[in-house]
Amino acid sequence: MQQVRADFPILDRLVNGKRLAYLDSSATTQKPSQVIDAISDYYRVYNSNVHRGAHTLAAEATIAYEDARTKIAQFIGAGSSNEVVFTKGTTNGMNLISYGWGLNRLREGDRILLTVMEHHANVVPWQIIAKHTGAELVYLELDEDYRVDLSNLDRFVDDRLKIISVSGMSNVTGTIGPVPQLVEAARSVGALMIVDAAQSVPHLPTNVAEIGADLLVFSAHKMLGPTGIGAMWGRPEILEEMDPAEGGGEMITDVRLYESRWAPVPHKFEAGTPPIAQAVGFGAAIDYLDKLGMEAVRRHEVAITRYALDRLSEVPDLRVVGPTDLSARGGTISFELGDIHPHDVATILDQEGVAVRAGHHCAKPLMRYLEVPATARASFYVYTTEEDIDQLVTGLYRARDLFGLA
Amino acid sequence: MQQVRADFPILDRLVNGKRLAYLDSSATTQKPSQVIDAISDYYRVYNSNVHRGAHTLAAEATIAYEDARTKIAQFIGAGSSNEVVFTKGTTNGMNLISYGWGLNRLREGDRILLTVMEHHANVVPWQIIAKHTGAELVYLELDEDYRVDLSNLDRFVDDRLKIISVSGMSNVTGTIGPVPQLVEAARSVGALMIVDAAQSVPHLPTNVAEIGADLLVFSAHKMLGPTGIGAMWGRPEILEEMDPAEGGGEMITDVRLYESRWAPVPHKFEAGTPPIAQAVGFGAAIDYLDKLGMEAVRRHEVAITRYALDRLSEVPDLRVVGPTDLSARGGTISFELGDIHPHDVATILDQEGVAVRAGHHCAKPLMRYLEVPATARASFYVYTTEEDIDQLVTGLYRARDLFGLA
Amino acid sequence: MALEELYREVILDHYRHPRHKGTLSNADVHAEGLNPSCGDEFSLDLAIADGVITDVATQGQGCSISQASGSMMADAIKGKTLEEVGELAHKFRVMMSIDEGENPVDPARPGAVLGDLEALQGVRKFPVRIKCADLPWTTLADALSQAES
Amino acid sequence: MALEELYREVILDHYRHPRHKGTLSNADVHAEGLNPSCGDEFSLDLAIADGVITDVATQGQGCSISQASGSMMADAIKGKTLEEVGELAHKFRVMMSIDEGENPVDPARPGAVLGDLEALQGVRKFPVRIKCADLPWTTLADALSQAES
Ligand SMILES: Cc1ncc(COP(=O)(O)O)c(C=O)c1O
Ligand SMILES: Cc1ncc(COP(=O)(O)O)c(C=O)c1O
Repeated sequence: MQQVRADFPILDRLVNGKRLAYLDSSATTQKPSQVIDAISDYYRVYNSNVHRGAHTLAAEATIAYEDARTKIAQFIGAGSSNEVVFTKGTTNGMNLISYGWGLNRLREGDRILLTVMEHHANVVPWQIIAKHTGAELVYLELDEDYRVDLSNLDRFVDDRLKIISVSGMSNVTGTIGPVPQLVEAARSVGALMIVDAAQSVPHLPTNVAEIGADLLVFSAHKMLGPTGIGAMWGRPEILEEMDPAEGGGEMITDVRLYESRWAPVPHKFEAGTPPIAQAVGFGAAIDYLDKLGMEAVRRHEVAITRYALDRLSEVPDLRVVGPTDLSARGGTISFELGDIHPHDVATILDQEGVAVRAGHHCAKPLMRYLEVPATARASFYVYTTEEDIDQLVTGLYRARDLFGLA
Repeated sequence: MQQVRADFPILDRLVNGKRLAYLDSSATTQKPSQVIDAISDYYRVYNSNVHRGAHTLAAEATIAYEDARTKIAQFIGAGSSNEVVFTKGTTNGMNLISYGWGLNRLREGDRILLTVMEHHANVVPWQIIAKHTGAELVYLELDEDYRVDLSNLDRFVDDRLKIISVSGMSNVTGTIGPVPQLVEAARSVGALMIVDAAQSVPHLPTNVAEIGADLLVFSAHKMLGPTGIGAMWGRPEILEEMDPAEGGGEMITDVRLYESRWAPVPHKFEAGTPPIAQAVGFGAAIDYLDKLGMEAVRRHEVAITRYALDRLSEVPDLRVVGPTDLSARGGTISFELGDIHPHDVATILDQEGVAVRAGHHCAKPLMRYLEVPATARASFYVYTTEEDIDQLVTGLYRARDLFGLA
Repeated sequence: MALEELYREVILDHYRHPRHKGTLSNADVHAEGLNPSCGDEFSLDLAIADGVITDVATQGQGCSISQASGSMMADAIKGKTLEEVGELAHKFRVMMSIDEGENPVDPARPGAVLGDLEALQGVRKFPVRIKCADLPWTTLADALSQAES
Repeated sequence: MALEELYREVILDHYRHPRHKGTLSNADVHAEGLNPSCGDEFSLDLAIADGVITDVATQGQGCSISQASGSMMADAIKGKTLEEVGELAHKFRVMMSIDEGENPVDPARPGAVLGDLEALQGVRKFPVRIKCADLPWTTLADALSQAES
């Protein structure tokens, strides 16, 4: 994958006078020229609103917008592009589900099963809907190797269980979520099965037909695409049944003064002018990943994660907060370095050109569960090289020096 | 404004072998290079997630994102950038309000006052919330010159009235909404006053302090900015009181397993990774409009609208569906041409390089009220010239010929 | 020029003077079609006896292409057996589609295969308008599937 | 080099050995501060008698800058009158801000104006970290406004 770096203009940049080692891909990934140019071309050549196509530009924009939907559908193995709804991102997708499915269906005492490793995007929407409906949240915990502990699962699998929602991959520990087991559990009691795929679709080959979940949400910006757009995939029957959360233009077939009729799926979920340029950019990102091949992406990440875990294990006082087993994790490594606070680690690394994130990573329940106030996190993608990791390790030794760790 | 055209790359394009006369700015506007380049630069140079700023790129992206907020605040005369919330667009903004204000506050029998000229974005969200809460919708009608008829207003102004929401400018007739009168009515009974400013902020100088409304929503893509982003302005007390519609990361100060605390305004309304590149592009669009000056923009549009109305009045069998008084309208002209269906008009114009829209313009209640199935619509912006209008008129004569109108 | 091919006189004639306009009091099936993206509407009443469409009435609102297509369709199906109508619909679909098989229309004998409907061939050069021409036919398909059940 | 100026030994010392750590059983005011963007926390107990801060206790969790700033602040305000504390806070604010007036610190006499707190000047080169140094001081301002009312 060495050669892909040339496609990413930002990687040529110096930061604080140093080569940029961008290790913050779980927060957002960098974009190849192919994506940046697709967006500019859209605005320069055929920008128009979609689906009201009375003129040539509108027809071109609509085709490009719908082509992007088709690319995404194929990328995740969906049966039809109608199963793909454009959203603002994973968070928006999860809220579309919590409102669109939960608000009218959940009742007092119903249960929503999550895990303690969930991102706030897969916690807070359920708290809001629980408050509106009287449903309650229940959580699975982790085992010693930071995997979801399923030994208590049975306790929650009964007719009160209406929704299971789990991360395909943790953005803190890198843990791959136990999706197959939870799909089975959901099936056994007819609960809705949702995957927060913000970190899994970008990093793991994904086939929704094989997964067997009901709904899956992810963000373009975490997979080489632009900010401002994401996708929600749903099984056709589920999308059919689900209420639209938002109302407005484009999502209706008829509006009368006091009532309206919704448009067919997927349009009923896409109220208002959609993120058109962003869909075009998302499509270009999918093309790019398709060309690399998701199997190759995963292989690259396993290799780079292995290298990183090896090199980090050399650093005294460094503790990795996440699974050691490469098959159970992705390329997101949270760690602590002695008594140096993660923010100080990040500041020092930044001076060395190394971009890592420090904090709670939008996973405060997990931080409390693990009893760490914060972690530093290095996260990888297709452009990450061993040189980036070496630069990270050099920076960590510099941090040790500055803080006088022997 | 002749010289601005050079800034818009798409205007050099040929459509069906003809010079492009883009007269669909109410649907979405074209973008100057300054905006397109600001977005590319963001991705090429400092793309990063915001507000979790442990490294240089994150700090740069956060500053640019918040700078855009400040520019927007100043552009509309807001007291502070904290009064500006980034949304996905007008539709999303209206839904944030209908859920965030309406869902927990409206009661059976409460009333929401709209007008028959509203866009679906200002109708359907209220229908949804009315269904959830038992509130009811009431409508103001239009007078013979297509202005909102206020003679019945008193009938609705009582203690059942909880919300008034009106378009600052119709996207069909071009009618400027009676915002000052409705603000007064809302004040008199303590109702919430909302302006759908999707068409007014782009075209009319706007000062929220003078308007006196509570909330105002608009879209970047209708004012030279990118798709995928908009803004909601709110009076500080209102934003403080309003519930966040969406839950997720970035909108909290703390998340525990069963409850969370919201972040201060405006962040509590911005769940998840925001449209960062789009905010940067939105800021560049504001810069561009600021340089032109909104007074000059309005003057240009009045002049071009006067010219267009004059030239259209020459075309036999052409009927304008909108106010004739230039001070009561903006540069959006809906019309019918004899018995030629608007879609046929649009197709014929498209062959002549003229991009107009045809249909219900996401305003079906208005179409029913006016008893027209659809209209053709030409809409203008800073780059519109008399040459565009002449090309439109030539195309309309061609349509007459093809349909054998004598 | 493409526009002249699109707006052929026969199309404008059907648009302005739609045949079989109205409703049937003795309709066996009724179907309604809507093109949400442009708002065009078309409704269809059929009287069917012994597998033959004995009467047709249509109503609609929309562009010249959708309304002319409906009027021509009504003309073409009246008095035909359901089987013949199925064939007709198939030929029409093939004629209108850009990549689905060979155009059944014989240029040497204009009108011989699909009658007035052949005038709609010009729509093929305007891909976004094909759905206009299709609207009456998708409504017909809906009506026929009701008739079957 | 900037990093050495940021992580001065005295800062690391306060970070690792925070002064006045704990809570006061006889606190007159209590305030808590949180930096939502990074999660740093700081809480402050003050005992105040006759306009003098007679005792201070702090607790916190966060980076070296925020915690050292809190420890140094606790040292600096204990035993001072509220007026003196106000002046101190003002000087600290001016020292940390990039554009608000002249730095009160006298380079010729290190420590003479703000004591250990002067070590935090290095933070000015790291704008995103200034809010870390500020956290204890915004918490203090909150506590003092409670004390007034
Ligand atoms: C008056 C009015 N309101 C609301 C909208 C909806 O805006 P958006 O599609 O950007 O959400 C539009 C434009 O489509 C409009 O013209
Ligand atoms: C696991 C997980 N879920 C959800 C999200 C939220 O995604 P977004 O911020 O794009 O809405 C993220 C990323 O921030 C994530 O890593």
